[in-house]
Amino acid sequence: MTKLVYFAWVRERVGKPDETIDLPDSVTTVAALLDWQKTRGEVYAHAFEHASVIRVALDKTHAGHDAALGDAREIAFFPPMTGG
Amino acid sequence: MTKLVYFAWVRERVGKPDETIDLPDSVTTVAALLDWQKTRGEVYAHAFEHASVIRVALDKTHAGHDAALGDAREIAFFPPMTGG
Amino acid sequence: MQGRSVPGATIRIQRDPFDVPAETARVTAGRADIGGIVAFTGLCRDEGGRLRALELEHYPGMAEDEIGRVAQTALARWPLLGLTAIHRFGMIAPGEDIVLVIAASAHRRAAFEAADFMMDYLKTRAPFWKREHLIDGTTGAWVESKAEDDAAAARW
Amino acid sequence: MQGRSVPGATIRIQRDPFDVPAETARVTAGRADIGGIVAFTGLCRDEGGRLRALELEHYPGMAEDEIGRVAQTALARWPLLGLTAIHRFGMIAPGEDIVLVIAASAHRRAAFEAADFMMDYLKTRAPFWKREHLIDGTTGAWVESKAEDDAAAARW
Repeated sequence: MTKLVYFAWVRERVGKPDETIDLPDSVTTVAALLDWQKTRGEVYAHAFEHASVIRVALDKTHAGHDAALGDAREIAFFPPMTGG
Repeated sequence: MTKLVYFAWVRERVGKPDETIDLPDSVTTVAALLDWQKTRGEVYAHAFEHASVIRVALDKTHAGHDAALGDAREIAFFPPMTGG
Repeated sequence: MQGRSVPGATIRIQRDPFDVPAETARVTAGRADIGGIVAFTGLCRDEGGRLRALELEHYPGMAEDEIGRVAQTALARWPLLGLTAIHRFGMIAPGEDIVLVIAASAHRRAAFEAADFMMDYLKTRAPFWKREHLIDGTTGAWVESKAEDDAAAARW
Repeated sequence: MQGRSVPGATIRIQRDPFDVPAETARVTAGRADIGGIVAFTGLCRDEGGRLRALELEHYPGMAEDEIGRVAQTALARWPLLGLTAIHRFGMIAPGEDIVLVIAASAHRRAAFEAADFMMDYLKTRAPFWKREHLIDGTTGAWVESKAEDDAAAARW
């Protein structure tokens, strides 16, 4: 089981702050996970439509789209940061 | 009459904070004034020995050694600044 | 208030306002080897009177971790004698403080550079997102990230 | 305490300590268009315990004028919403403040650059001279100017 968490407009589009699911064995990279999210229905298709701008963190550490998921237990999806 | 003022080690070497004197008509630039100071006795010769490092201000405005004295009423001599 | 332990640094993510003089005093207390302190305070602008409040969402846990990583990089890069980073979340009214970075060193150059670096990296790496709430009662869009912030971070 | 009138800036040369929070509040009071404030404080170091006090000599009148000229340059170069420069003179003990520069702007880059610029120019152009008074009762030599300060000022 993997916890997926969403922030800002990604959270609003998905419609929930987090969910815990089983990822398919075939999904082993961040890029593959973003592609898979798009296949989970209209809501997800919309939320991940512009996947190239979505940032991902694996267990609270920034990860590039080419990164392997490894054994991450919490995967976060969010827009580029605008703090400070 | 022109007021000459001295600061930091220039003041200490000259032995007074200021003096008011008549400058010779031939002294029309900062460089000429620094040379002239050296001729005013041992104390001044020592104070202005390394004239190239001494900074000069004409009426409280920095001036290069090539500047004309113009009608400056107060001329200051001091080492490079070390405030801040 | 949540804290993160980075030796030599104070990192906090909090809803409440912070106290700049108290945070500065914490850095300088009991020492006389500091020659320069740079304190940067980021404030909420009213955007010409349009804005009622900024909403700051953050990723708890990761926000502390990420600012801590940025702080460790700064501590390794400059000879700092003190480093503080505090970032608020929640609803923030115009004129209120949002973020504080304090950097202290024996000499001013390190303090300036470290504070500047911290802010550039906070902007582009700390998981915070801003949304505008307007005077007219509407909620604006999420603030978009700026290319100039990425360019600023790339300087280092 | 002496003041100099530069519209948009507060310039003061004084013997007494200054109050950083009060000076910051003076800059921000009654406005909500400031996005970033950089406050630089320069302090007297104890030089590894050797130092009893720093003596700061200045050129009254010219000090205010020269800092005012530097402030006018900064105001012309960056879109500032507040600018403060306060420099102390006299005997200053280790741990005490010597100089304060505050720069405020809508965005952080202008505030950082203006404060950094002000300090570099204060160091090399404001007529102040430091002499060390040591714990052992002797008076040290006048502090020599540093080539790195001239190099820093030449960046701008």
